[in-house]
Amino acid sequence: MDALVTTILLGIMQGGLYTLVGLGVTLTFGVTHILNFAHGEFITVGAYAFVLFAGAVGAGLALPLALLVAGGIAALLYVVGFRRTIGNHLQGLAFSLGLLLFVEAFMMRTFTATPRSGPRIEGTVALIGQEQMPVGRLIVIGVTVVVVVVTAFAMRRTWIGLALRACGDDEFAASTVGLPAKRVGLYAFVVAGVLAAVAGVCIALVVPITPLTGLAFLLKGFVVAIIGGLGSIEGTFVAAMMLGLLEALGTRYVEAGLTNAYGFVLMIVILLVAPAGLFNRRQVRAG
Amino acid sequence: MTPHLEVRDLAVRYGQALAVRGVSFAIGRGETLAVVGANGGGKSSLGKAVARLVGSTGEVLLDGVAVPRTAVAAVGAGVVYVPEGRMVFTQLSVADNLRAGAFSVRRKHDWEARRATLYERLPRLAERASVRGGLLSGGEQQLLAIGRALMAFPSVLVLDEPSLGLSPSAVVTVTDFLREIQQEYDMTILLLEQNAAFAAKLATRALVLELGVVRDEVEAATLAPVEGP
Amino acid sequence: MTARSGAVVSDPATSSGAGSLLDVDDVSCVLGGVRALSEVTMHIAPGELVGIIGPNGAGKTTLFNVVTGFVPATTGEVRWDGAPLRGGKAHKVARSGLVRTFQNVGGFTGLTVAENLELATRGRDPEAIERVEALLHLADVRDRSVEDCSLATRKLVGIAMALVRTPRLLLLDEPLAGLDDTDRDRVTSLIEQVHDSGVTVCMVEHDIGRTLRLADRMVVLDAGRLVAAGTPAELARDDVLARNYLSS
Amino acid sequence: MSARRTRHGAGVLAVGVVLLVLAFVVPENRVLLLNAFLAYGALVVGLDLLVGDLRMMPAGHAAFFGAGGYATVLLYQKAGLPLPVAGVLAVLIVGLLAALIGLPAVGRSAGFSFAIITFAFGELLIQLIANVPGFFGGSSGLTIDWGVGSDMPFDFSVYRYFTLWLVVVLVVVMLVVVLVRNSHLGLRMKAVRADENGTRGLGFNPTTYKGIAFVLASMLAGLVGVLWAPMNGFISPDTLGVNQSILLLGMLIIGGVGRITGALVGVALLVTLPALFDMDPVLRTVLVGGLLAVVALLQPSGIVGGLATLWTRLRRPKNPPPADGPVDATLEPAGAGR
Amino acid sequence: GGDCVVKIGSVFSTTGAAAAFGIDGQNSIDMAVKDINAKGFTVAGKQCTFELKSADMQSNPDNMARNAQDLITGFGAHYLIGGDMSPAIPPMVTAAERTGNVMALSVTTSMQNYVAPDKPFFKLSASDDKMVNNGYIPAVTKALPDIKRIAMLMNNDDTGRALADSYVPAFAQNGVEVTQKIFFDPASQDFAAVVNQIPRGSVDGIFIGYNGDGRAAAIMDAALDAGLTKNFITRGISALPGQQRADKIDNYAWLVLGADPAFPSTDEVRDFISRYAAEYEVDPAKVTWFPFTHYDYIAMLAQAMEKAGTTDDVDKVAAALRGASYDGVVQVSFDPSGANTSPMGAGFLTPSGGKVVTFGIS
Ligand SMILES: Nc1ncnc2c1ncn2[C@@H]1O[C@H](COP(=O)(O)OP(=O)(O)OP(=O)(O)O)[C@@H](O)[C@H]1O
Ligand SMILES: Nc1ncnc2c1ncn2[C@@H]1O[C@H](COP(=O)(O)OP(=O)(O)OP(=O)(O)O)[C@@H](O)[C@H]1O
Ligand SMILES: [Mg+2]
Ligand SMILES: [Mg+2]
Repeated sequence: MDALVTTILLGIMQGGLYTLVGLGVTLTFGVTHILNFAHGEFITVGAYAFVLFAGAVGAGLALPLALLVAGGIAALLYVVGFRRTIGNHLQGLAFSLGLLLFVEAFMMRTFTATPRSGPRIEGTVALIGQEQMPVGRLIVIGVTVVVVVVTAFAMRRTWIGLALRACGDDEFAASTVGLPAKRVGLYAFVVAGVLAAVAGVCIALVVPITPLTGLAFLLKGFVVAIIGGLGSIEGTFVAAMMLGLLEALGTRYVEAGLTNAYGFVLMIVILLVAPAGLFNRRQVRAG
Repeated sequence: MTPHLEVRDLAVRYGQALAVRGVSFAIGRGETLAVVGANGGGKSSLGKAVARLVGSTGEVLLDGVAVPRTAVAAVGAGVVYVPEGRMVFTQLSVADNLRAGAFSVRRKHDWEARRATLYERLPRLAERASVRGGLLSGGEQQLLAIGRALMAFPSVLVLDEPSLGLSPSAVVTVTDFLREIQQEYDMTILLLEQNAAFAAKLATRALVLELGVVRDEVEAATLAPVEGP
Repeated sequence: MTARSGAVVSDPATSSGAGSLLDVDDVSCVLGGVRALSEVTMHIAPGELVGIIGPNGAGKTTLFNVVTGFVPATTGEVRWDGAPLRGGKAHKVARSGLVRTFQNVGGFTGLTVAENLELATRGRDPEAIERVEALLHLADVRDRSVEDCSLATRKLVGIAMALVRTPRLLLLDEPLAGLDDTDRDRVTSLIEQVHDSGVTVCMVEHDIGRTLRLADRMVVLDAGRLVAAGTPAELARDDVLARNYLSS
Repeated sequence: MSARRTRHGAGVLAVGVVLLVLAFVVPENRVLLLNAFLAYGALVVGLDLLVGDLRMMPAGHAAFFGAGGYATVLLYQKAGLPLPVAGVLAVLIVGLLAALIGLPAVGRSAGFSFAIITFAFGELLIQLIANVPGFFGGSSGLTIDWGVGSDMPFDFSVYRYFTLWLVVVLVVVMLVVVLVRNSHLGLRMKAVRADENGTRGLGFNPTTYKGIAFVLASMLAGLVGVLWAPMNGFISPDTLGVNQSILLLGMLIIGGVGRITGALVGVALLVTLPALFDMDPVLRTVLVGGLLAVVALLQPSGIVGGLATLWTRLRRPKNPPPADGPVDATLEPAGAGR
Repeated sequence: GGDCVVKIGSVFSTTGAAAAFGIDGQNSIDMAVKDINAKGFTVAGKQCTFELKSADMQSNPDNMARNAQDLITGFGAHYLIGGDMSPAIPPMVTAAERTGNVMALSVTTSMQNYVAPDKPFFKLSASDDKMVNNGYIPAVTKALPDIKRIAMLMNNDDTGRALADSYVPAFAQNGVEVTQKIFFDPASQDFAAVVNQIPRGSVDGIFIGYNGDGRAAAIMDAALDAGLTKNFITRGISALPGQQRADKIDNYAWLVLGADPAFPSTDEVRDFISRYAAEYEVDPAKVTWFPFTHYDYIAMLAQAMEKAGTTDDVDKVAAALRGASYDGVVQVSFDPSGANTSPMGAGFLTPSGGKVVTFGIS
């Protein structure tokens, strides 16, 4: 199997991107029980902000600006909208669907469907044999690994992580211990927005982006969040890596025409075996 | 001297229905006041209103100062409600449930010390520290809910039917525990109970709430039924 | 078999045999690493009213969960009406006349009290509904959504839903918890009536006084083990048991 | 309950009569608009069985609509069956598909997973179609050459002829929904929505009821597809896509879940009105999106739900006096209910 | 206004993935209609104007069915033009056929299947077979003699497969071996894993079929990253991806329909681009080749009506279109069977600069 190492690295990179998106999905859903179809727009916004700012002020400054923009928009949307829909998941879903249509049409009108390429990091690194890997993609792998580890640590060990988990568990109980559930939802949205924007920036570094980029990744994010077992960070990570690798290996060695089918097949197979996802430890007892 | 907790003309309304209608009372520091009465009398509504968990009219004063209007701020001010029906965090471990109770506590040292004390007093919880709250038995959950509230260093503890689902031995454990801890932390307790015998064990005075109105105020001791054989 | 307390314990097997309605044979149940039940053996004969008591976390609810198919037994066997039961088919067990209530609040949110009862009877028995409504004084709230009812009312709804289904064996998980004295008396007399009408009843309760008065036979669970079983009088005669489990 | 059923059933039939009259009188250039309303109306009303009654949110409902269309076209065109036979078979095939994919999906998973699994199913169907171009027509879709030049009853155009059938389908769908909702089955579905373990304790298998609703709703969607594909003369994989499914959900939620009128108002608002006013598509998408978002925020029970609340409030004699005033003796104390 | 109004319906994707072409298509027809209406045209003695109604297909061929029906039955159009993606053609043609007396014109590849001497359907560019064999591939192989082995990347759909079937033998005839055909998922965004299938050193160049500029750019980036090749031959893609990567590539070839906005061959083309860009406020550098094709065909349609002496008998107008030619901004023509014979070109970007070579189709 030639190009195996490269293909695996490509799969890991893709898996890293899926993790970032899936984490955001899991996080917002876990805390607010909102199935946010507009989450992908944070990716798009982050990617476009990065590409546009990079053109204006250089890539170094564009990165924090892009994260700021996406995080800010996430906060705004939460405060104006999502906050009010907590407790009624139909309402939250509807609001997010509305946002999705609105933002997408708006982006399409403003930026057109013509793909844009962001700044690219030049150069390749030689791997074993003839294989080589672009530096940009290796950097993306590094960034996603760091971000995922930091997020996982924060969820486990920090005050805010506990707050996020507690509010997702029982909002009323949370308010009895003095936890401002609605504010905690804001943190969840901002964190998810920033994670998505990181993904957006990474995507823009390696492939051209369009206003539809976010939605495509969001759907994968949903898939990995579910395969992993909703609410589980390690589950999301494992599922995302499985999906990324499966797509890369399948595309390379099996059939390139089916890239996007692999994920859905994987999901259906896994859910048949483990209905609640790989790492779901959410249990309820009868009685 | 101003009472520690004072409630004036409190009313709670759900849509068309009034659950609490103009209730007033005062509790001194370190005292336990029981509110007893039949089911649906409005005890829980009263308790939630005091802890600012439902909207209400009238006044709730702590040391003469109005308790802030939001639940979060009320916890910060020291008024903590233990919900009826064991609303523990089902997906968090017992340890995290307790930790979560201390959200309003700034210093790590403080809450860690208190959690250690609680583990000592309630070894049952210590044994189960890493188990998820939702998997505990009913009575264990009740203990956890009380423990969690204590983590917030309350000065007023609003206990909503703590005896619910407790076995006789657990009732003894809980009453003893609450008595000690009340002394130790100098807490004021508002006890909402329909189990009069239990109320009699903890409280000195009791209000009888019926259809949202205070019908009577009695010595708690008179609530206790004559001990059976 | 002897109980750890060394108490006088009637042999659980005495009431077993061909006529037994429910047999729990040497059942253990490990849940999330916790041994919630260990080697429990008990039998319920038709027409009995069995009271199960024991401290919190003793495994009482778990026993119900195993018997009704919500949780599979780790080892041991449960036989319902002579036929072995396996876990996972809770709805089938329920349909065969083994009816239970839940320890937590009853009734389905979004449905009115009347709709809940209609649901429980599968729409077949309006008279039963009227009868139970009258007995539990639920008629006034029949058109109220259960989530707007107080906790006690919801508990009553849960019990009413079990009763209207004409069970063969009725398992009640803490039917009195959360009720005031008036309601406790009402529910107690209702249970008595149901029992008198020929239904076998098994109830978990912490209200020891009322349980002792109601039950033909008592079972004491502690830490997952069956520590004693016998008539209320037998249990009360044993000082250790009485002190540990019966005094309030 | 049965009185309500009769009342609602009569309402549905009345609507059917009005639509039938419309089918004869709308001007030729509005026939397609009416057809779109009828078809989407039937889709959304059927979808409400899942969303309104069970709070299950399929993000792939359009897949069954498309599957119905594809099956019809294939059976008619490739197998040479007469259209009515092809249609009936198609609905059965859709039911089978729904049972195959749906039962594992509804049985065990939470709402979120259900949404995504159904969505994945739709995407897989699209992949299947795209990768077997010889049989399914690939991404270019299939054309159906039925109706060109043949004589229609009442001198109708092909499109107007289909209007009649679509009216029938919509009425059938509405009747099914009314019957289910006002039956004991409907009650059980509501109970499942509230507490699955609880229904198990009552002897009902929640999976069964979710499965029934899912298969039923999917078959209703398939039924619409049976007519839609020949009416259009064409069907392509995009009929099955997630965008279409999202749009269906959007219409339902804007209009208001749990009510037939809600579903129809949603369709009128999102499908009929923009076409009637010939709105710029981008503007329309922006408006639809914005409207959906705003309605979701301000009126979570949808437009019709909001109107209904308003109506009951208006019919009530008076607003209650403020609680801080003297307690009004006429006001019912909360506990008096029992 | 005149005493006769000819209704034209246009269906393009002004939103969605195909919007880059769709917007140009719609704008250029709008411009053509305005320009023609300013003077009017005479049919059977009557002064005629066009009335245009445009619909947005939103890059979803499923909308075409509704759009086309709406334009025909609702608006009353006898002429339908547009369909910027191959799958949109079947529903467009079906709607036209059902109603009868409706002419359909589209530039799209699959329109080829409906062109016949007795049908009012016209493809607005030459058939791929002809232009491949007679023009483009010979021109490319001649201009890039060092490219002997190529890998072909195509969408995994009917059009992609059909195109591969006509391009592979054409390359072979001109001495170029297609070592690998890869059909990829049309929804792919990242092509690194796809190009990984091509062993390094096995090819001199990559052929990219009809994927839109963005897709082509992504494929080129991936191939460059993998160090596969610096030579790219494209079809259905503009000069832009090549221009944007000019410093990283060696050779880039693209197919030119009508004229190329980046390398205008005549003053007419230059004027047209600046007028078009100003009128519709678009960046002249981003104009596609759609405007040339579509603008001229509207005028040609008017010319055919004048010749046929009717505006609403589309069979007669179709007869007049067959064998007709028109000299507008560019040259357009049909042969007597209705097949398109407009001249086309091949564009080349080489280290020494860019050029367009035109060739006729016959
Ligand atoms: N959220 C609510 N909406 C409408 N009515 C409510 C709500 N909560 C409580 N009520 C009603 O208010 C009245 C008082 O309820 P509350 O729960 O305060 O009583 P309680 O004394 O605590 O009863 P219990 O002993 O059963 O817990 C009851 O009639 C109940 O139905
Ligand atoms: N699903 C589960 N997973 C893990 N542990 C469980 C589970 N269900 C029950 N347990 C544990 O098993 C023990 C017995 O629980 P059970 O609910 O049967 O007690 P109980 O006798 O009903 O107590 P109570 O009177 O407090 O309701 C408890 O320690 C509980 O934590
Ligand atoms: Mg209460
Ligand atoms: Mg229990």
